[in-house]
Amino acid sequence: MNLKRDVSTRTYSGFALSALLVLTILNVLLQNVPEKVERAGEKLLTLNAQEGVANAVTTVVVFFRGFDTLGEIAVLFIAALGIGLMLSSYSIKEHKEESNFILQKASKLLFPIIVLFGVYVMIYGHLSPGGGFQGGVIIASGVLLLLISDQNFEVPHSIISTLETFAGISYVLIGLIGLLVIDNFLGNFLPHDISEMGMLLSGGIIPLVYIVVGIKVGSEMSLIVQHMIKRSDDD
Amino acid sequence: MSSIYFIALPLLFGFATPLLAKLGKNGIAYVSTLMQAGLFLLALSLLLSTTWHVEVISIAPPLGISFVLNKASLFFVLLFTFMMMMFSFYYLGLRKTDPYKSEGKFFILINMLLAASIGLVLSSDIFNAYVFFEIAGVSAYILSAYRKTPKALEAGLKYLITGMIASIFLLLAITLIYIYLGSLNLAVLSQTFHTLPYNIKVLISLFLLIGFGFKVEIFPLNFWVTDVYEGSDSLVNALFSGIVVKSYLFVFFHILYLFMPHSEFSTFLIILGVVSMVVAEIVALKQTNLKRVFAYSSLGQVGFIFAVMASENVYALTAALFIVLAHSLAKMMIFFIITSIQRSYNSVNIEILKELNSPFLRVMLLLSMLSLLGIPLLAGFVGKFLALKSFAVSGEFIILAVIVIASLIESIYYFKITANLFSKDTKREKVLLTLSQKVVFSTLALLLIAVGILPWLFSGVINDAAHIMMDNAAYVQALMEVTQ
Amino acid sequence: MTGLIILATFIAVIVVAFATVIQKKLPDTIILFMGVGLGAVVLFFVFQAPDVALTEAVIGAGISSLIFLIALKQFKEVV
Amino acid sequence: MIETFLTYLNQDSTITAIVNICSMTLFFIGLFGLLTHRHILRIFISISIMEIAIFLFFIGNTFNKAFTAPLLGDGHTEFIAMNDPIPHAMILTAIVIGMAVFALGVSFAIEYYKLTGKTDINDMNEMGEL
Repeated sequence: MNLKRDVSTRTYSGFALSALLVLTILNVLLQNVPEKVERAGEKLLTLNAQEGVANAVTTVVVFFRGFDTLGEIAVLFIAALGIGLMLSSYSIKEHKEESNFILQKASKLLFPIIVLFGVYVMIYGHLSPGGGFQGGVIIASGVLLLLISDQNFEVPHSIISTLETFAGISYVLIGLIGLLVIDNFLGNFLPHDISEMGMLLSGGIIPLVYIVVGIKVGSEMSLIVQHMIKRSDDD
Repeated sequence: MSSIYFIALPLLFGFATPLLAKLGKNGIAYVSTLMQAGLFLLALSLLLSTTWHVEVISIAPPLGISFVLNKASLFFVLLFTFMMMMFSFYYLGLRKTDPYKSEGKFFILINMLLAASIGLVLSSDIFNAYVFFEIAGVSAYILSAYRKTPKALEAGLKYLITGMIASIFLLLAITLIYIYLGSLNLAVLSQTFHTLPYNIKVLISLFLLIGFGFKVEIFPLNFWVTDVYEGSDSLVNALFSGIVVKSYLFVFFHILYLFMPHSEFSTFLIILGVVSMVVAEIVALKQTNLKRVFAYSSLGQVGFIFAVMASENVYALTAALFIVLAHSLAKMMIFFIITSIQRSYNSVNIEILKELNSPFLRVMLLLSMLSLLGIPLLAGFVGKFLALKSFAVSGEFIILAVIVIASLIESIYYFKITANLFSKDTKREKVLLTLSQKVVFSTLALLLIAVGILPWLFSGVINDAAHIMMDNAAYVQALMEVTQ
Repeated sequence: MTGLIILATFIAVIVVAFATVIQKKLPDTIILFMGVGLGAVVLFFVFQAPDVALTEAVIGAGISSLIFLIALKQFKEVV
Repeated sequence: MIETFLTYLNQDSTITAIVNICSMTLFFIGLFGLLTHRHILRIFISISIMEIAIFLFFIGNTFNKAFTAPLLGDGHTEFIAMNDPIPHAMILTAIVIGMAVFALGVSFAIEYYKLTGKTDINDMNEMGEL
């Protein structure tokens, strides 16, 4: 009884508190419509053509705000490490029951197609929507499919983590090479001609960095998914 | 000379750790320590030459991200690299059976934490600061939960949930800033922020206060701090209290000074800081767990620093930087001492000090507590004296009185600890200390004494830092002058 | 037309989100949360942000819901 | 009648108002869930909804319906009359970071549940009082 009253008090007070905060915010926002300001993004759009990349978001993510992306994959890297630390200490039991034969074969058939699509999204990141993050996560979802359909499947841990390490190192090294060559960390030191815009080999380091990001994200997400699934099959 | 190395090298080290782990169990620890020592020496060498250095990433400001190294941020970079170096030296002396020993993962986390703390201090782009905020946050959550005991996991969960809420409000503030001002660069924002309508200004400052308030451990938002300190290992607490909080404090006040110089909110912030100091000191009286006692003492000190920094004048800021220095040194030492005691006696209760069999540690603990209290001839005195003087000069006697009363309360529980420390109970076996740990303790103690006796040795650097931190025009000029 | 699409999708997202928050059964909550993510994907497309939409589709609505579902298997007393 | 309603909805100021009101309602729902629920997974889901609300708020507020996506192709050969790419890049970063932190939080919660059997954050009191 007491507990029930507690719950309803919390509901009402939570409702009132959050409504108060949000109504205040809304009131302020609706009263002050933003004036037309010249945004930094508009200036970046005019500068974008110099890099020879058709997708402006990719240029901003990988080049103009490249350090954000470096920090972002650092967050993902640390989180993957933490998840591995949390969920890896349990022994993985042998599984008695095999999953359906058709399911196994079909998912094995589907896996290369998913990986192909992921790689496409990754490599065409500077030409069309998509890029390293999306492509990497798509590849990881293919791995997830294999893990769900076949209990005995395991991601080759050492290969994947070596791949991840090399991707991480090469991202920072690309930045440092830029610092040495044109005195600008993460600067675009490879040729990036405007005339080549729209071609697969355009944009200098930008597609290169996005592929590195894709490899890193894909391997990290695969490891995260593997830890989660294996851990949950545990008992 | 480039300031990017302070961030890029720890990041590179973190990414490369799985490869470096093949060097053997201790190899990675030595490499990491060497790198941190190298960064510290680099920072020391920059002390002689650098005035302003803007490192451009990809594209010149105000459009792109850039890192600003001046006397103010250099002071913090020096502090962080030095603290991290001390931490690594202490770590090298841990026994082989220690749960943190021979773990490559631990080095990834502490180096990422170092990179993120330095990045927060150097970055001149508010969204980039958010990314570093998250890196520091995530590595701190994992460090909290590292031992996977129920207590540690609970600390990690509490830290993570509050950190998530903080980052949501910070993100909301950043989106509002971009919608209304169209830029993310701190220099541009400092010129345009005052043109905002008053309501929007209040809203953005409120969200920034909530976002950073969780992290700088200010009064209504610091309910989680002591649980996190108790749950996580005292080795890790040394990092939290010595490095992480300091970088958040710097960023918060850096943004405050740039956006709203001499704002109408400063009285409010001073009161907030003083209240959180008083509350923390009063609650600390009841505690019997050493980690909790010093967590509350940390809250009190941070509240004090917050109040002093919020009064926005150069003298107060000089005082605040002295307190930051003294507090980092003393707190790191105290948490190392607690770690040593805990590793030997497997307890962190206040009673265990009665049986502490190590004259060296007893003297060190006493020294650092006296410094925290602000006894003359020790580091804590300089900052406290200057801070009280600056409050007296500006005529805020109520705040001055409250701070003095809070310090008196603080002295009560330090006295309680000291009484335990020098009781004549039967002692246990000796606490084992390796050479490198003794070197760390002696270095920290020497610095505490040196800052106390010879404050003029440090006051040059700190004065410059305080002047430059308040100098908005120079910051804007330095960022605007840069061209690709 | 854009305005109508935005309004309609937003209302749908809000309804699903509200259902997510008040739903008693945890598995249903997670499925509904997936629905919120999908609504957000549509809105990002309308807002001319294909990159964000793709990211939200694979990460926000895809992987993170799956992570929640996998985690749910761990909690035996499903509320 | 319907025509006038549609043109009214299509005005830029109306769209901004819709975005503001609706995304803040979504934010309110998330905040309400955060303050009301005590199950750890529900708290994560509520925080997720708050995040999505902020993403929609930001993208919706910086969006101009007369402009195209910041992307060349289909006849666009110059970077003019395009939507601002910076918010897109920022939200991309924020989505990935948010997902990483959630996955980490969920793994903490799983481990904590395995050790103590608790999922309610009100019961999380391994530590001392006050």
